[in-house]
Amino acid sequence: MSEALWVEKYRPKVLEEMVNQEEIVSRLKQFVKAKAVPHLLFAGPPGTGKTTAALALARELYGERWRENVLELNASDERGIQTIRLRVKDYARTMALGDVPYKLIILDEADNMTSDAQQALRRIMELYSRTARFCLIANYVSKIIEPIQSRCAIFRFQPLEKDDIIERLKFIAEKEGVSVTEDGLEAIWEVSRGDLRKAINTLQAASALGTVDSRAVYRVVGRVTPEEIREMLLLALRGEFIKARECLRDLLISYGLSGVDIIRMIHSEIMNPRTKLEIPDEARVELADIAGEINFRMVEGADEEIQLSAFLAKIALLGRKYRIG
Amino acid sequence: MSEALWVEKYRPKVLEEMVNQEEIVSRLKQFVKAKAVPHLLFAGPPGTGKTTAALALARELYGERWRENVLELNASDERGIQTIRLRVKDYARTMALGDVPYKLIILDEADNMTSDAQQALRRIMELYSRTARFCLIANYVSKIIEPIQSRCAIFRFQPLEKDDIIERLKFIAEKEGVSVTEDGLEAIWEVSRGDLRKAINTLQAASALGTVDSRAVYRVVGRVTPEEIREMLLLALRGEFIKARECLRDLLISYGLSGVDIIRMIHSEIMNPRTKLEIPDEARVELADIAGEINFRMVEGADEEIQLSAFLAKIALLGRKYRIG
Amino acid sequence: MSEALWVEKYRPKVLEEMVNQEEIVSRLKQFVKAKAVPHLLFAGPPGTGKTTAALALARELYGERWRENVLELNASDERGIQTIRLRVKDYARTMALGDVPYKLIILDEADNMTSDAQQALRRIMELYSRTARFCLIANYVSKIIEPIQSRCAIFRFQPLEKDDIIERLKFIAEKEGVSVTEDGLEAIWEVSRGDLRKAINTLQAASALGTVDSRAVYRVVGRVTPEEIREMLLLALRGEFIKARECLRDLLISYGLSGVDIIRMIHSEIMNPRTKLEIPDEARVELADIAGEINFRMVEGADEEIQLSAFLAKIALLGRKYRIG
Amino acid sequence: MSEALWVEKYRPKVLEEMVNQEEIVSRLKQFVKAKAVPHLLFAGPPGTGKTTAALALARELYGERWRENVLELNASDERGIQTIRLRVKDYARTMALGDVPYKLIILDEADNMTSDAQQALRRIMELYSRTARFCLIANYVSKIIEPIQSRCAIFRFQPLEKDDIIERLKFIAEKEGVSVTEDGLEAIWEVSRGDLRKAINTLQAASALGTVDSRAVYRVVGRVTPEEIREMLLLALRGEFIKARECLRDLLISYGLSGVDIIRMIHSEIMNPRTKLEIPDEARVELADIAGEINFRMVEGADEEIQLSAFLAKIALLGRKYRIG
Amino acid sequence: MSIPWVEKYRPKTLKDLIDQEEAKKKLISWLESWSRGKPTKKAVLLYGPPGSGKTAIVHAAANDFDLEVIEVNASDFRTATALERTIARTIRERSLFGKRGRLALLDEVDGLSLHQDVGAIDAIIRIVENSRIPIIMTANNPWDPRFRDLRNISLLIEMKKLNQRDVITVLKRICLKERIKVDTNVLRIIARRSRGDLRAAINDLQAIGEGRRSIRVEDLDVLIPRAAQINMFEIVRTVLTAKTPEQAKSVLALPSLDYQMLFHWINENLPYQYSESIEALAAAYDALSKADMYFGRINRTQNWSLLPYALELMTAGVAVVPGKPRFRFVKYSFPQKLKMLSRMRELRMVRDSILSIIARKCHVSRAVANTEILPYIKIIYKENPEYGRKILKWLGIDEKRFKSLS
Repeated sequence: MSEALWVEKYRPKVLEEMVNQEEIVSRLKQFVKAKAVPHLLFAGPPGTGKTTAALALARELYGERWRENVLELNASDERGIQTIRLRVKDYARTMALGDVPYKLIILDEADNMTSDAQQALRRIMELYSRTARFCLIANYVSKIIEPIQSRCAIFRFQPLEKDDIIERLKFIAEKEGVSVTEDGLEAIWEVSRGDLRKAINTLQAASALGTVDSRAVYRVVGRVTPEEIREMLLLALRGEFIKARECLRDLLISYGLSGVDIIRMIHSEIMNPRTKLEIPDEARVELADIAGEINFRMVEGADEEIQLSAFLAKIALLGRKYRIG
Repeated sequence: MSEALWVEKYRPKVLEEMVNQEEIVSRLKQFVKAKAVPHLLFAGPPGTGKTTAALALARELYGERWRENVLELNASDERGIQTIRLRVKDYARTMALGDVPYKLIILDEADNMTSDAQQALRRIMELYSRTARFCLIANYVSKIIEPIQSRCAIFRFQPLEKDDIIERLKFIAEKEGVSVTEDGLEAIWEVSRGDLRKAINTLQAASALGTVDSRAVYRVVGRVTPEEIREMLLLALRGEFIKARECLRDLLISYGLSGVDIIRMIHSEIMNPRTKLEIPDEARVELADIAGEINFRMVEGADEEIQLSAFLAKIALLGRKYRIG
Repeated sequence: MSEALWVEKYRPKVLEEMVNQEEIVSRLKQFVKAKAVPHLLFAGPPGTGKTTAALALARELYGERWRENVLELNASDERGIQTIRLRVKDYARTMALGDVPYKLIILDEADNMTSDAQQALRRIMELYSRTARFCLIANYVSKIIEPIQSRCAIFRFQPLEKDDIIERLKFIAEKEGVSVTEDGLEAIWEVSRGDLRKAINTLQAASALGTVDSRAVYRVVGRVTPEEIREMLLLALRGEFIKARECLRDLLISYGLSGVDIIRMIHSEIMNPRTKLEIPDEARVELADIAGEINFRMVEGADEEIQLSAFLAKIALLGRKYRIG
Repeated sequence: MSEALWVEKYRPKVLEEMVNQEEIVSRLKQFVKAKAVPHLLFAGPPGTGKTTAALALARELYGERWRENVLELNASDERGIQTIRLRVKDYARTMALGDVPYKLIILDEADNMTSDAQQALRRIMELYSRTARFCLIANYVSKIIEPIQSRCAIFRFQPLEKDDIIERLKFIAEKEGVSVTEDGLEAIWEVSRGDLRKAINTLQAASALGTVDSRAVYRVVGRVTPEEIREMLLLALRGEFIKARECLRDLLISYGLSGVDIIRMIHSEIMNPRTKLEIPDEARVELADIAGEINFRMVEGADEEIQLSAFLAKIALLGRKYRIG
Repeated sequence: MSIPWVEKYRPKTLKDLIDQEEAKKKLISWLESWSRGKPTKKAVLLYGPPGSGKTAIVHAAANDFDLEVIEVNASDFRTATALERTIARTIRERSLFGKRGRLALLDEVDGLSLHQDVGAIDAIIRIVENSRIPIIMTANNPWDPRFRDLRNISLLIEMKKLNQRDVITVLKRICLKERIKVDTNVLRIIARRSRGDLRAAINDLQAIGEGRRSIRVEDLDVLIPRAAQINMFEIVRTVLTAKTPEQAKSVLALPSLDYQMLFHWINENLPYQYSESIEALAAAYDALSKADMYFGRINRTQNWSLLPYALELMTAGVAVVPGKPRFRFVKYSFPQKLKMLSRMRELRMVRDSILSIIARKCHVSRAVANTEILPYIKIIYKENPEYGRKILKWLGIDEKRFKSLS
């Protein structure tokens, strides 16, 4: 197994290689062919290939000299718009090298910028429109201010399908000589959903423990197994409040999880259509409602232990109402 | 279809051309005629023609030489009052060119200034009242401090009527050779309400996909169609909680929406008097209450997945209460 | 109608002319007579004549030479600790011109000074009491640090009586040749309460629209009339939620109000004992809490539309709880 | 029995001595050997040796001169990130003494920092990366922002196993000449779980009472929580609000407990199976639920006493419902 | 002729200064110890509420002891360098005026600006250490944590609030000199409103007396009583026994009402008035708790538009609750919390210093030291004092301070 980060090692170098974003790829290739790239806005959930696409585009556009013609910035990194302004200014001042008359500026996490900063960005985009093209990368289009949206060609990246992800994982595992079980792949899919980067990272981390099975996967992502969560929930529902609380403490301590993590896991257990948690749908609904309330309180800074106990208490009240256990 | 931004291309050049703000236009024309312009405050929602009116006024006032006599500042651009002070000072120092004895300073988004900055602005307005007139543009009058309000003639811009907007859109579509369907126009109105700028931008963006019908419109604004929202709401109301959750997840992923976006759409579906969602008014009331709570939690940074589940859960509880489905 | 600000034009120049603050005027006149002025703190709500009194006192004290002997610093001037230690101290230290052996330093809006700056002032008031007297002007005594309070005679400016204000308005209207109706005067009183400055400003602004009647008044102050608010509240309380929502939307648009504005107006209407809403006291108190919650959410950046619907929804739920309508 | 606190006296001085964290120890020793230490993040529950490991690492790295090369900070004690920045700046400015070219900065309780402060911290880490290495200590990895995580080598500390803890306790007891019974050791394990610090503290306190048997241990544990907590709960449940409030004030003032401390103690009192509180399980559950709500309000509010008084009032209601006392 | 009366009637010698016998005695004996050359502390920290005569006593004493006063106050720049330039130089120089000596007055140290007067406290400490002349500092509130080091190097002398009788005595004396006829009632009201602040009382007297030959009670109407001189007992009663939201809210219209003070008062007395109904008590506390949430939000966001809601909830919200007990007369008390403020501060300081020692020694935060370590030490000390003492010694904690914790 190699030392490098697999996400980097197996990042597609050319547009063609990208996993399952055919429509996007074909539109981008047309730009390359015409050497006419507008400002771009790549939007979509994490791990769907936005950055990969931007880099591949750069490579195809500039060929060998791509590094000299591309500036990569991370919007949430750079302290404020001032830095961006300066760096872009410095960069866009000089002429592009080669036969494409403009440089490419890739701005990651653009939706993390305040709207004031985005306003300023928009001015910058206008100011340097002759010598530079921007490729903005964001999770949500709606968090990009309209004037920028209307200046960009927008590309929406979809989360990858289960099959595509599993196929890619198998490909990498084979190349790296890692043995993976079917339930290991299932588990990786379960924890990463359509996020390919997360999937690959999990594969790499789990492979350090030996064969990649579901246990190894849950271990490396620091996630409690669904069984443990179910057990605790059932104890609380049956009114065995104090025992449920002990159980919760064990989870918190032995897995080193934060309260928000636990709530998230409980939530995904409640929401899992294939869960083995046998409770009436009505109870499930109310559980989801309570989880929302407690999650909010924690976000506001309330004490995690107290809130988790309150959560279990509410579950116990629920259990009584639906006569569970 | 031309390349330029249509909002700019079709921005009225003279007051007369403005869409449906007769009263305002007639008052402004009197100022122009008398060459006596007081300080002005243009207030109203986005896309109702405030900036257009300011620029048209400038053109009519100064004629050919309007560019030399007008300074356009954007409050959210220029960081802080210091810059404004300096630029205004520099600018107002020199004499106006032509037969109008003062220059015009257009200050956009004036309600984004802090009240301290506004206090300073007020001094500037007094200091240069001989050589300059200010035209402040704001969304809300109430965010402009009183001493400034009382020094300005206030003009309130109303959102445009449906007919006016649709007529304008048809005019542009024809000029640009774009084909638009009736339901496409309806949909543009639906997403832009009285905001003409947004309407035109949407038209331009949707026209890139071919004929502008409602599907294209909802597609470019990244908005779920009302039918899809209704379907999900009904599932939740009928207690098919897990299915509703899956449905929601699909919407989020395939449209690349954020949680706040989807809440907003659900809200506008609930509030739409012409909606086909058949639920008692009492239930509608509670839904609105819940949407407010969940929207707030998300703004505070709570987990979107959990909060959306909680939202659906509350809807399901509501469905049970009112025996829907 | 003259162009100047009427509040300035009609500001009394001598103590005698002041509107209805006889007691204070007679006390100040005695100071003038004895040429013995203590340090003063004028406290009271806006528009009750505090600044007018300070300036009139200065004029009567120094006669022609008043400008040379008075230093006026107001909120828009720099009044940090630096200024106090340098500028104010220097001024207080030098000899007065003319036959009054001390100068007068007027600090407007002294309750907006930082406590650092106030601290720096304390000892100056004592050390240079031979060459300078201070007149501090404040809305709230409690924002003046105790050691300064202790060094001043504090005069209480009462809000003006309705009759006094109306009489003054009539006087000005006549001078300016403006026609005012009785209900126009009533409305100005309603929106300005004891604040004469606001009353005059309102008169001036409304007069720009023609005859000053109540519609014109509410229009220029951008305030919804109490009737309109009541109507909307009643609709909501009776459960006619969608209608109430439409009504609210109209108010927002036609008055150009922000969400927070309207919440604040509704709140003050609810708590107004003269309002004709027939709801139990407990419900009114609950409404205050609801208004506060929604206001807070908006301040935190939650969506205005959604929150306003939630507000009406909560009112409707309240109506249901207390069986109103 | 020695005079020192045993937790300090028996804190391992070298990595080798650490109780049962072999994997962590071996990785750290490699860093020491190569004199190449990256930024570190030690995460895990309390009492698992995080601080011990950091200090031992420092000793092995710098030898005799370790004190001069190590800066220990506690994020919860320092007033904000500014102070931290200053202290780090002052410290990192001077060259490291000895043959390791950088200093070590240990930042304990790093997960108590807001995410804004953590962003600033990350910058500090970058700024001084030549001259300083950071060792961050936290309970939860997930509360450390990702950009910091990705700059650190992460070490997860597991709670200690029962055998390890008991062995360590026996070792100390023998050294100190304290007699301990088997059930005493059991009891200590029971109350401390994987927290070695708590275990040793309990051992030392119990030994002050004589032989360490389970009675002595539970006596100590019962008194770690002030008696006033139980008394306050009982008084409140009996409706003796004013007396309960006296207790509360005592806890806040004389014990210097924070509001969250008090709720946490109430909690463990409610949850403790051995508690002397005779209340039905249902009441216990409801109490936990209310505690959650109050904890939330405390976070939002300004005055802990008010919130806790409101809590006591609610408890009194509960007492009446379940006819307690 | 135009000197303010507070200046005109400022005491010239200690003899003229009314009351404050204890402060006078302490100050005299400290100044005498200087003339013997052996002061125990080089500085005095003179503290007390505004108008209790802090500056006056210093000037009077300087006069009696024939000392020249070098003064630095809040109107001077007081950065470390500025202090170095002014005071630090003069404390080493000889007097120019041939007087016997000098006295440095660092007036209003509570007016030190955090931003402008950088390094001032450390500079003052250095100055005191190097001084060869007496140094007196004044402050209204010496308990601010940032003055901890100043307190340690100084002799603390308290100036008490004057009682009403003394204030009246002084006012009478002035009226006599100014030839104003005045009813004792008027003086009593002025004295009561001044709350022991003599300067305020004299200012009020001048404000209504200047140029008059006689004063009536009505003449006082133009003046605003200084902050919080309203009778809180009455206000709280109005709120707690109100029948409508308007009655309860009416107190908010009072000029210069200190709503934070009112909040404490309501919290203190609510349980007494509502003791008969747990339901009403819980509902009222719920309202208080909500009001407190608004206060917290205002503190955090500095959005003062939320204030009206907080004020309404703490008045109307508390007054209008279900199951409210019928009116009965209940004796109210001053908020315990405020009464105990200084004791709480001392306790907190002691606790903090002990926790800091433990925190340093055991590599934990003070909060963890308080809940995870201190309780065990307490148990050991209680059960086995001898052993406990040894541990305290090992930690370096003073036993007396430790015992004062509880």
